[in-house]
Amino acid sequence: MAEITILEAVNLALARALEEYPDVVVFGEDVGVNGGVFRATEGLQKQYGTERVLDTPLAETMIAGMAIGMAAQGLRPVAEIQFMGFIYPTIEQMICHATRLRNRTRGRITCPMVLRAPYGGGIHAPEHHSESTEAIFAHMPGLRVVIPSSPLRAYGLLLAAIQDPDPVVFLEPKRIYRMMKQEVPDDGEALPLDVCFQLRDGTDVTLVTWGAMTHETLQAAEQLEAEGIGCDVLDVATIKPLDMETILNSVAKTGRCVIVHEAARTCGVGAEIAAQLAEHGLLSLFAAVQRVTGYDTIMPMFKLENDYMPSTERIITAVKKTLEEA
Amino acid sequence: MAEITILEAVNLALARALEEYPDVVVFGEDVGVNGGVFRATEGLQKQYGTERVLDTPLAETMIAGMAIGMAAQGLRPVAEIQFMGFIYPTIEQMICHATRLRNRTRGRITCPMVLRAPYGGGIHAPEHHSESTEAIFAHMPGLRVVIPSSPLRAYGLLLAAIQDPDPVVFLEPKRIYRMMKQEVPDDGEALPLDVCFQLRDGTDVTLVTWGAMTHETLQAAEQLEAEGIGCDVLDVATIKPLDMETILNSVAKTGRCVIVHEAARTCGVGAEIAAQLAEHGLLSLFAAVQRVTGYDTIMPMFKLENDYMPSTERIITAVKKTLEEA
Amino acid sequence: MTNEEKKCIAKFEIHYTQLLNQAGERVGPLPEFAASYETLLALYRTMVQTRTFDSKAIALQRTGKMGTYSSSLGQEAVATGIGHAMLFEDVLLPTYREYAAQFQRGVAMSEILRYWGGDERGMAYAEQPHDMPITVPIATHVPQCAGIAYAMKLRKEARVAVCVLGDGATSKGDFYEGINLAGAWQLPMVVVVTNNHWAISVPRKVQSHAQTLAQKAIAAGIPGEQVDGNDVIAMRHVMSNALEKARSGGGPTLIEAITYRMHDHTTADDASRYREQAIVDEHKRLDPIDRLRKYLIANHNWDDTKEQALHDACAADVEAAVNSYLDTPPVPPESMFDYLYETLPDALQSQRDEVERRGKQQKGGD
Amino acid sequence: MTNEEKKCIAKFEIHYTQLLNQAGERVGPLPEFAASYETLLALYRTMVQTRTFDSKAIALQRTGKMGTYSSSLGQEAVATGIGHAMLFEDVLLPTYREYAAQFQRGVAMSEILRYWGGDERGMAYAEQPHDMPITVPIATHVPQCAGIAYAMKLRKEARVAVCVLGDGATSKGDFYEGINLAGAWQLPMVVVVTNNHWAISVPRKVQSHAQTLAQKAIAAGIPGEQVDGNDVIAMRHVMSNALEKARSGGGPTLIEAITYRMHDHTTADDASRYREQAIVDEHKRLDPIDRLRKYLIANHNWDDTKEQALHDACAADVEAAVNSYLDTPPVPPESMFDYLYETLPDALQSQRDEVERRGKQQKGGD
Ligand SMILES: Cc1ncc(C[n+]2csc(CCOP(=O)(O)OP(=O)(O)O)c2C)c(N)n1
Ligand SMILES: Cc1ncc(C[n+]2csc(CCOP(=O)(O)OP(=O)(O)O)c2C)c(N)n1
Ligand SMILES: [Mg+2]
Ligand SMILES: [Mg+2]
Repeated sequence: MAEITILEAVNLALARALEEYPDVVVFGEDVGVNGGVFRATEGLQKQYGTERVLDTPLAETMIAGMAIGMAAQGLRPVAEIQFMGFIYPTIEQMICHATRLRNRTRGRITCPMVLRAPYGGGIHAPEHHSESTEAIFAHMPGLRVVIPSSPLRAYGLLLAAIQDPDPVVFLEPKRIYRMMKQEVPDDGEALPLDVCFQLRDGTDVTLVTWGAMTHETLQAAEQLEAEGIGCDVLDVATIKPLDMETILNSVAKTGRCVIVHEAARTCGVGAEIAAQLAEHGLLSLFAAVQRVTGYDTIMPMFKLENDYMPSTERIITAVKKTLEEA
Repeated sequence: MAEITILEAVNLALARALEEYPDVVVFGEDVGVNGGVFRATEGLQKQYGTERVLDTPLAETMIAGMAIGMAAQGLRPVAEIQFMGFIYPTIEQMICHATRLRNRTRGRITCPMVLRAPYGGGIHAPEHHSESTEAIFAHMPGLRVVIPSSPLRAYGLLLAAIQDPDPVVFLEPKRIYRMMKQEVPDDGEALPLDVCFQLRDGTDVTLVTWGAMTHETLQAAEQLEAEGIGCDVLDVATIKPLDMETILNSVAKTGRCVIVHEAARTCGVGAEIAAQLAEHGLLSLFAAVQRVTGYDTIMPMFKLENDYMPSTERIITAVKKTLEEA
Repeated sequence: MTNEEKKCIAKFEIHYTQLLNQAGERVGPLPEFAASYETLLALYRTMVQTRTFDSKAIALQRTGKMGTYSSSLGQEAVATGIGHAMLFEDVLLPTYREYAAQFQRGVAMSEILRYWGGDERGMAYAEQPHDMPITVPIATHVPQCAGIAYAMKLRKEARVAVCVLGDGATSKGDFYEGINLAGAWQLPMVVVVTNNHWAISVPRKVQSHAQTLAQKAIAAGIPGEQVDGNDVIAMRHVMSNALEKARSGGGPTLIEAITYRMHDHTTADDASRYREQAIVDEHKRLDPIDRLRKYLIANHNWDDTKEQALHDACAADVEAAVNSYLDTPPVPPESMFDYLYETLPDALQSQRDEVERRGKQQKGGD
Repeated sequence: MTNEEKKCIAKFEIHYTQLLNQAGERVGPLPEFAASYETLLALYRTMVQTRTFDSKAIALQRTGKMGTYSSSLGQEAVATGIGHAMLFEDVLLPTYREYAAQFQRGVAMSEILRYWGGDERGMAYAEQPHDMPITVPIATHVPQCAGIAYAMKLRKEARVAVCVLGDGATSKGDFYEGINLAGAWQLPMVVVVTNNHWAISVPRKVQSHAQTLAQKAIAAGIPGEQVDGNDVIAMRHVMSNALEKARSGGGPTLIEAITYRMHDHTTADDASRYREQAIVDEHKRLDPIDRLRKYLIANHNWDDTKEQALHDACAADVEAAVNSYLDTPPVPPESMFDYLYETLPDALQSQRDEVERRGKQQKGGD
């Protein structure tokens, strides 16, 4: 079995879903002949036809709205938003309808749709192409928000998102799209949408992260290991709903926690995790929870993007700070 | 001087701003002849003419976009979104442009606009008329988010928002629009946009809240006082940027904190405050911070809205819980 | 250089259909269905029933037994024509004034009352599996309609998706994005714009400088036409043609139905603040029910006895619906968690427990 | 009932203007400005300069000295005509292909390079106070343009707001909302749709079933027309007329300029994946620069010497801009906080301090 990237794993999961479920429809801007600007949908139109893999007009509100309509009719739409920076026109549809259709109709009409978008910075892209605004979606009741950080998880979580009977926003960390390779058996097996994944075992401090930041976080953990500091690294993966149990168990073990995310700090998902740790884990905590995040500034254009995004160094500094305390 | 309601204070501040600043323009759906569906703009078109007080076509994206254009040209647009449930189409404009114009042009072009919207539940309104999604805006770098909770603060904070050289989302707690009256001198004096307001002094527990929830929170404080429990009640008022200093000082005094908001709990603004308390106030805290919030469900239609929204009783229970601990 | 020197590269026309004038007289040949007394009676009955329902609903709101309600007074012919022309397997995406269409499609009057009574169960539509519930956020249902129509097209079903929206709604971008997609993908879809002259207090002319709303279709490259929305025969006819065209693969149509909102925007509104009663009264002369009644009297021996019997029957139906509404068992508070996801996530269990516990305590305490 | 039996209530036509054909020959009477050699030369120079800039920018990207860049190759006449027709006090809202207009309006080539070099200072536009920076989120600038136009109208200024967008952009709702407002409020505003046949890989016909994009104006009740966007004289002419109309209170116009995107969408794109080179080559025959050159040769003694001198001058200008770009002093990391608000809120001070401290450490460490 060949090793594949996250991007290829996304492609593989989409192909698998198109193959297995006749109700799956894949669409968005440039997803057809072009195979998506990152090639996530490469070859799918050729394989599954222009009726199931479609280029849409350039209109994100419409993309979300039509996905909802399709889902209401029992299709399983998988819509692509080209970059997370262009996802905002979908918000009205997502918060007013996708998340509410089942509730509003007491289960008569459901909305099994997936909205995919590459997200995050670090690829020297133009303005608006480096957004990490997952917290906006994490605040919406009725939604699932899922972020893979490895080829295996990209495959398994995307299949899970497509199989899920409710709406899922699926954010793909584009900086690591091609960064690592793994053997990914194309077995059609979904991964669970309600658990964090433990990436590394350690007893001194818990590092909680997701998306491309798993990369910096694992690097930090490795460097810290060399200094004799053992890190428990958790990839939250499904940031809504949150699997706090796993996080709390880890913190019960380590007594210390650093949360790492790329998004702006204020009202980011890290705040929710930190708040719940303070609520339920106060007795286990030996030190204040640290958040290493993007700043509360506009994501700068690429000359400064590395100054904005959490670095291995910033994570290590935060870990050491929690170790100094108490 | 007659006593006036929050709604009348909003109207008074708008009139004052129209009077004082020739650049102020007020617009939105039904704000003209009709004076707004809540009458916040009543009489303004008659007084200041159809060129400065305008009914727009029904299109929220356009309302936000045109406000940005006007602001870029040095006007001071004050746009109304009829209900917060219809504010979502403005998000792309707000997050991509209003908040970024100054930064992107290195100060060459600025965006002194105000986006007003009534928000919150409790008035037995139809679907989508009871939203509290301020956290979405609180996550946007470059924005200010302001919520008054009394006639005096409605007047002073709205004037401040209009005077502010940067974009402000101004959310009006419609449930208490007409609930209380105060004498409000029409002196054109703005209140500061960077402080919490202390509504009640106490040493046993800090209650942090904003908007209509100040009402339940003050009621709870009063009942608790009768039981000998003294509450320090803070109205955050400007939820972005946050005045954590005042909150931390209060918690340093009381050692206990309950945060109350109407919005869904997960990734609400309460999470950010709780996270910062855990980061910076850990040593002062005798008990875990409690959040009393709306649930992580769709805001139910009005038969159940009271079961959704924090009640005086729920606040009291939470306060007692923090007092039991440690 | 004047226009004459430029090359004309595209031409468009917008047409208008009226079959009965306001006196109830034929102004053109009537379509086949209008020869059937049963059909005309069905149309008439739906309009009368809807109006009977309407005034009862307003009364319920006024007496504190229901929340805000949006009246369809004066506009009954539009939704009646739509509902009558559609097949059951089609899908309707209504706003909050298409009761007449919803009733014909199996939605119970008691469900509509429950909805305005602040209860999600009013959108469960026991007898209507596919239709979307009332859409409150303006125009958001147009792209959804396109998605539904695409599902039908993909599955090669002979079904049509129909969405209805107001004149004000045509200003919103998603209306345009939806009709543009309908054109681009040639979807089996009919979009009806109910031009009732008002969007709350904002008159039609403030919405757009376009002289008709039907011409908005030209932007999407689809046919657009206008119809007298107070002439139920014309409405039913134009709607049928559009449905047939869509059903047989002919693509989408936009229909602008001209009518008038006779009541306040909703019971929360006070239209006297922004419009003259005299103008409203003038529009009374165009009333759709009066018009069909005149035609029935002149052509089908309709008389006061039949009229009275019909009104009595409608009143009885409405009465039954109101009783059913008022007898609705209370909704358990914890149900707010039960339709959020197919399976409640663990993360929400404790919140649900809290609400359930409190609900039981309060019940116990009563 | 056939259409003939329906009443026609509105008629529309869309016109097309071309003044020079692809051989550079007059196909109609030329407007007055075209009699001036200086004017034609200015237009020609801008197009050549923009193209010279373009190939240099692509080279900078290819050699790792700049980020992603969007080429305007083949489309230079559109923005040249726009920029030349506008007055300095007007306001331009461009996308990412209107360099020719921006250069004429005082934006430095080095600023555009800085922008694509990932530096906000590339939008500070030292010599251009009012124009909006390049807009990346498609069509979002159309409602902004309406707001700007309203400010002008309110202040009774004889200014016009101009926004430019692509064929793909016409599918987005805010485009429609913006032009609808322009019509409703009769704003001094011109909207130019640069139809370059492609939106990344998506061909124009996938965007809309409308046979022209100009006819989208009909939905807004405003005039819409088409122009040969590779004919800079026609472009300048049609643009001037629209500006004059807007400036004198005559309201907005939508102009669809037909051109062709000769390069990849951006340097991050590979157009060979989705379009045949043969079709691209065919469009080469329509090149706007070649066309005006032929006209200049035939009518104004333009020759190779002059051509070479012009190219040399443009190359020198571009060279200077590139040097200025490459010499740009580094941007301090903490500057990401300095233009967020007029005054940095206290809440952000510690974040700024952290970034500044780290920046100094790194510098110290180098
Ligand atoms: C997106 C959005 N904005 C605002 C509102 C508030 N609102 C409800 S109805 C209405 C007017 C709608 O007018 P029209 O489309 O003509 O429909 P009508 O009420 O006349 O049937 C407005 C502004 C809303 N429901 N949704
Ligand atoms: C709202 C939004 N969606 C998607 C994109 C990504 N994107 C950038 S350019 C482009 C195509 C634009 O096509 P068109 O409007 O024809 O302009 P052109 O590039 O041809 O000049 C797309 C989809 C974007 N920038 N903004
Ligand atoms: Mg209307
Ligand atoms: Mg294009």
